[in-house]
Amino acid sequence: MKLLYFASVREGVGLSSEQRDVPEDMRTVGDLVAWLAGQSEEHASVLTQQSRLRFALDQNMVSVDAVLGNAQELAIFPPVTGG
Amino acid sequence: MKLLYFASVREGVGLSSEQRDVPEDMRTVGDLVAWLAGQSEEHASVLTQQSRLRFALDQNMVSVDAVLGNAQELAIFPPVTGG
Amino acid sequence: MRISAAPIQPAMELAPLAGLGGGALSSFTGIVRDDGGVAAIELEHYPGMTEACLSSLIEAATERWSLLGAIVTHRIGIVPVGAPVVVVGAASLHRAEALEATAFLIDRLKTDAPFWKREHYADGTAKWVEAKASDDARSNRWA
Amino acid sequence: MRISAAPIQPAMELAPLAGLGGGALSSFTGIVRDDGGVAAIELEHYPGMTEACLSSLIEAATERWSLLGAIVTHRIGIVPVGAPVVVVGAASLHRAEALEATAFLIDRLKTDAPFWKREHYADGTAKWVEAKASDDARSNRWA
Repeated sequence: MKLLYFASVREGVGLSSEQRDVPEDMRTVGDLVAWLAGQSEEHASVLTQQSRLRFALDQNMVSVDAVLGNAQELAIFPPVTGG
Repeated sequence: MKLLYFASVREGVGLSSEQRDVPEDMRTVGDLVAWLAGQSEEHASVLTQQSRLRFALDQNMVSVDAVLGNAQELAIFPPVTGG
Repeated sequence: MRISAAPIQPAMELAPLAGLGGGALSSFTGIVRDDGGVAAIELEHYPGMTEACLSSLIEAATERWSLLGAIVTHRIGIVPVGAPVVVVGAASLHRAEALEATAFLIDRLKTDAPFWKREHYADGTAKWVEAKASDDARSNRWA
Repeated sequence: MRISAAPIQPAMELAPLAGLGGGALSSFTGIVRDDGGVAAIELEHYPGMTEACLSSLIEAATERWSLLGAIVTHRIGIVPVGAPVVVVGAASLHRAEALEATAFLIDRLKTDAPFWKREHYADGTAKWVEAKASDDARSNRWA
């Protein structure tokens, strides 16, 4: 699965994107983010507090309990601040 | 007293302004407009239906029952349509 | 506040609001509508009262919202279809104030400022525009 | 809908809305605020999703109000204090629609569009801007 990181999340993880094979038993966005947080100290530094994060699945904003299904792309970022 | 007419009222009266000595017993705007309506056929043609008119006394919008007091200038016109 | 017998350019009227250090600039431009054969409108006004009225609208907006500045510019005379009749604008630190003040200024101008519009048609006839009850309703929202 | 890495001029972005035959053109411009030593902001975005999101905001506005047209233009990259970050505009026959659609577009853009702002200070430091709860509240008014 393609993972994208933006703004402070990108800086914390130290990557703007990565491709990862995701375990079969990951059902929701929250499951996947919790698993990602265990992949490195850098991931943990910004992915642990899920309530401070926002998510887009295949470029649509979703909540943390959204089902991954066949999505190809998950983006993880802080609340948006455009305009 | 100086009387000013605008838009369709100006066209009906046939004057944009006139100076008139006003009888002492005119108390309100409505009294004065009723008296003016009796001054000529042209005045009558547009000043009879007071509910279709709007008024400014010394350049402040007022209602038909406003007291004339020492005002120097009365403007009579249809509802405004700027913007 | 400006009353102009010459064509107005919204961007030029709004330019002074852009440099006030605020984060928000809101504006409304009223344009002569191509409405059933109208070729141009003609705007009559009440000199003296018009200026006082527009100034007091800006003052009222500035008292009601925290604004860095506000402008109202209104055409008089003959204005062809497609040309601006009025430009109102407001600048503020945050957007809510500028957006609301802009709506207030144009809504109140429509019912309070002594302007009268006559439509000139392509066939040479002309007709005074009637005031709309919906304008009174919108203006009264701010009372 | 346009995302621009180069400076934007509100009047040029709004020009296409002025010629649609409507009587009302409303707009909002967001400007980089001179806020406690900020020299510039830097805007990051999510390419692809940003364009889709802004297009769907315009579509939502057009379904909700009777509009002749609407535009959203947003800067990315480094934007200095005093320069426009975003311009939204709406054109309609009558003013209520353009005014409301403009407020809707900027309120929703603030909470829905994937942009992130970093403030750069005169002393060389930088800080990510925090989202505001008041933006969520304003956006939810349109739900």
